[in-house]
Amino acid sequence: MFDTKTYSSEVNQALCDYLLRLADSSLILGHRLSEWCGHGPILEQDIAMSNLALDLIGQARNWYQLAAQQAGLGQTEDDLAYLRDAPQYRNVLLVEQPNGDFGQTVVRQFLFDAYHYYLLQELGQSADENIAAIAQKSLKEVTYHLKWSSEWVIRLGDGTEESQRRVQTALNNLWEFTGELTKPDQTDEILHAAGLVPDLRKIQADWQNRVQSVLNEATLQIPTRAWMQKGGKEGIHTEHLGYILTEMQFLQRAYPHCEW
Amino acid sequence: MFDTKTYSSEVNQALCDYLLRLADSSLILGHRLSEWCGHGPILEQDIAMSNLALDLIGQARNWYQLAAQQAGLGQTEDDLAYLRDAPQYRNVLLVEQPNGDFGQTVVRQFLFDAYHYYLLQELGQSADENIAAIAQKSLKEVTYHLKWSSEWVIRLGDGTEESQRRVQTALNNLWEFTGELTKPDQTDEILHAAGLVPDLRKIQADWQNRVQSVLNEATLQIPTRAWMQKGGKEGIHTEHLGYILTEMQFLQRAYPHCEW
Amino acid sequence: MMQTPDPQLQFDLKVADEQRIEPKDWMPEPYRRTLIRQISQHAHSEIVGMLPEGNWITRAPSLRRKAVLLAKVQDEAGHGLYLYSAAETLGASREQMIADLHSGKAKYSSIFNYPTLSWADMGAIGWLVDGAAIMNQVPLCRTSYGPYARAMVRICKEESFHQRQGYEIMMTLANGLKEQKDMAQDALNRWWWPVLMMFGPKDDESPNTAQSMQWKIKRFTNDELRQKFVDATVPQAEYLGLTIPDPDLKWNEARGHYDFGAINWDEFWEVVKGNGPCNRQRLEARQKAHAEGEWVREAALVYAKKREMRDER
Amino acid sequence: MMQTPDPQLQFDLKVADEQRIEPKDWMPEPYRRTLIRQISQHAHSEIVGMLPEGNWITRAPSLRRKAVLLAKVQDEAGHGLYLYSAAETLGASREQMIADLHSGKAKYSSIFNYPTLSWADMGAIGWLVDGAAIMNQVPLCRTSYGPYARAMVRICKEESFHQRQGYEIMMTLANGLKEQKDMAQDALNRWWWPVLMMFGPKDDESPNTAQSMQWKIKRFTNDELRQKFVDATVPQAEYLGLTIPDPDLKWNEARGHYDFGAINWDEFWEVVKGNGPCNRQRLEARQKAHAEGEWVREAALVYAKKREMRDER
Repeated sequence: MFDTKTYSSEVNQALCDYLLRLADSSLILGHRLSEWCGHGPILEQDIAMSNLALDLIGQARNWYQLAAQQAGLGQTEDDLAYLRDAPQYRNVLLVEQPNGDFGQTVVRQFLFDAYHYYLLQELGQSADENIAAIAQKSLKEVTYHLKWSSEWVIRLGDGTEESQRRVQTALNNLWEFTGELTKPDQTDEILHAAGLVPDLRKIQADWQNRVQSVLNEATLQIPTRAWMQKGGKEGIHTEHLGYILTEMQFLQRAYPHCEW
Repeated sequence: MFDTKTYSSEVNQALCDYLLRLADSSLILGHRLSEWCGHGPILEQDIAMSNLALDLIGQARNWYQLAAQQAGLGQTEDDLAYLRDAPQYRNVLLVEQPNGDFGQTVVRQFLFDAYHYYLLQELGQSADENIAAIAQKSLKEVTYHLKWSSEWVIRLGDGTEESQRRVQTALNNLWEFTGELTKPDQTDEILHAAGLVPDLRKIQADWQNRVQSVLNEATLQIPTRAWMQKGGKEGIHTEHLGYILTEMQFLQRAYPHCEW
Repeated sequence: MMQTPDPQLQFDLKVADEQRIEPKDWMPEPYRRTLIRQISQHAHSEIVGMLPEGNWITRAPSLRRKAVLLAKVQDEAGHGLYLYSAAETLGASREQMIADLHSGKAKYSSIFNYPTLSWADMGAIGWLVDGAAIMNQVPLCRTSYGPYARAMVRICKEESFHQRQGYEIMMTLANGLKEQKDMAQDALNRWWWPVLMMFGPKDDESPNTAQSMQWKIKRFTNDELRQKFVDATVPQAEYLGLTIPDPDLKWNEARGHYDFGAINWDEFWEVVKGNGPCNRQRLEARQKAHAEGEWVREAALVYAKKREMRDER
Repeated sequence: MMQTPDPQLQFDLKVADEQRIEPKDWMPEPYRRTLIRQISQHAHSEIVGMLPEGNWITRAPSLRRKAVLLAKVQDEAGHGLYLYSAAETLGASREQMIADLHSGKAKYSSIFNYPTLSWADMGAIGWLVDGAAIMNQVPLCRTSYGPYARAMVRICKEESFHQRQGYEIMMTLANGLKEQKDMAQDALNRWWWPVLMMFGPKDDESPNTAQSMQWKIKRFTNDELRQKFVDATVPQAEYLGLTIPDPDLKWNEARGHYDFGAINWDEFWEVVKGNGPCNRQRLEARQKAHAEGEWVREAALVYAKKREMRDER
């Protein structure tokens, strides 16, 4: 249990929303990675992806627990994960995109990790001690995630012609989902003003530099396409999320009020 | 509403079970076919598969309505379809197998249709008038189903080398699920003794002849493999059914007690 | 000595006289090209339009709704068939039209590049998307090209049935539990603006309208149809107890029409250019179905030839 | 003049003396072949065994259970790795072992050819399948080949943790609502007999047992281990309030063991021959993962070579 602070109702509402964004993005990406379990291209990478998934699910649990306590409605982490439908989910669109081939999974992971890394670095400095503590703990894990995904982007980008074509295609297709990662909205602004979360413009610059430098080393082209999809942070998702939740929530929905 | 007969509790229980088998097999096969909608290899065949699916869903509704009334527990067709989990489902294993390519869908359809056709022909003579009436109505539809699937088995079997290879593979893979179609169990025996349903041994012979003759024309080999899977009629399914129900039942499970 | 009749003059007279142009009649090349483009685009819209609704067939919340939805999507496939046939009477081949769709050369209605995110979207699409389509299509029943006009008569009949079904879904949700009503409102929020864009760009940015109206392919301008749609739909939303997501929407007594807010044309053009939420997904689904069906089409062809040869012997 | 020591004699003495044979030691070819077969079969079982449990990761009913299950399946992948490495010390290549699995030449434990049909199967597999595996594996910690014995020490530690987790799932279900208890009983009904078959054919139909015991690869016969398992498991089922699906099961005071009913060996041999409910599905899943990973493995190799060349410059 956390020793939570009391905020104005406006800040508290924004905070609960923000915590769900963090939790949902980690959970959904963890879910996608867990779909690989037993089907990876190399046994060692099967294990690596399970590691990533486990870290992300663990982080999601921390954020959900904090969100539940901050909201003060007596909900549990499982209520938040299993009893909200897609329009209540706040994850970014990027993480719900299908695994595709291993290259697409790696690119999705890298684009998210680069954002996640800088975000957690800043959240580690949050004026809210609970946020800072979870972020600092998560950052250790995500530092490894970013290393893993960067290395694979480089390896596949600078590997064979086929591998380069595959990751470049994945990059082109996923690029449109990167805009909302660092585009601030009202929730971000309110919490930044309250000193709880960073200015996303700073994250945007760091993200851009890191992505640029890894893609350069990977001999990949940054897509020039400028139009960006958005909506995840407000609950307007792609068609994929519904299927994820349908599967994830089946038991809790079919057998309500059970202990598991 | 049906004007239902009263049977001994043993017969009535077997009858309810039997009606669920009929309903569940039609619904699940209809569900599988409906997955093709918008993704068929030829627009005309997309439409044809939707037709088959619509017929089967319609038949399932009739059987569910009769089952619900015969059970006398005040359930609706939707309760039976949406609120039972996999172990309560009684469909044969064949119909829950994945669509695979169009060839696999066609072979699955043909193997089921040939059984369905002869079964409905006999059920049309049932001493239970409700069963007879639904069966007679369904038989008209299934006569067309069998024509459609036989023609496609022949077309693909006697088409190109690739199409023959594909349908032969599908046939080899699906063959093990045909055993339980015509293998009588206690439910079948009780109801046959009561004059309500046919002797499956007769259906077996008719099925065998029809399948043999169509496969001959299609220049396909009947698999020699003798071991047969079973369990669907008793609620022991393959891993596929859980996923089908998870998807199919999501809304009813997530939003209970709603009118739709 | 008899004069050879001027075919252009005859064509113009027929059109002016509200007679139908038929496949064997002479027609100006631009008229033919415009029709092929419009009819095939319409056919593609029916086919691509199967995907967003098809997305909910396996998840429909009752067996009755499932059957109705499946039948509806099947009707759309049927509409695609009539329309491809109508375009074929103008000398286009179905294969080429489909190739143009898959290459991105041919367009389809941008509305289908939006995702279907809840069951309420099945209601909203029937009510609003089919409603807007009918506004566009009813005048097409009197369009000057005979096969197109006849296809539209049949299509409009089915579309109006679909619209009623969609509205009925919305009604059931709006009268249901709070979660259902929220679902309905959310769907309206997401579909309203894209549906208004279905009528195409503003009249002053729609250069082909004048020619199409002269040929009596088109009977009303985009803005006229859009206004008719808004006027018809606002009372329906009120009846459902749902709020149209436009703060500028209000009745204008002087005009005898509803005024409504500014449309985000940037979004419209981005979706047209391929940047909608689902453009890639929709096109990939069609391409995949086509590619994976290649062996089936080939086998059917080879078998038909074998049969023919056997029958000759 | 010193005599060259007889390597066979040295080997026999070491084994008799409970010393470990190490990779660099001389060993008889049949010993090596038997070990490669057994260790690779064990490795394959870990890898194929990921699939039935992996089937429920995305559907686990709580975040905690999801994490625990994922970690468990990951452990199995890890066990596969240690075991492939142990087999490699005998001169087998991982690539070849995997090729043999995919071609059907190498076997894996038949238990994984049964489907996981409900969440309770995650409990039953942990409790019964891992329980049976531990019975088999604990003696292998003292097996005569060093690398295999050391791998087994690590594996057994983790397996016993998995077994406790599985039993805890069963306990939660058995103490839950009626639907949950039914789910648990149903899982026990389906897994009981296949688990008894995990110990292999009856002693009088297991021709390799004698030689393996002489080499101290094996320490107990199949029937001995099966009996130990039944004796250990019956009280656990009683504690859960679940019924073992065997009407012939009863305590035999004279023997000091439980008697149990006849095993359906026809089913056992059919599953071994490839006719189990999921044989094809499991093998296809592995083949598919391997085939789809080809380009990744190749790219990693090419990249490593490029790096090496750059580093040399």
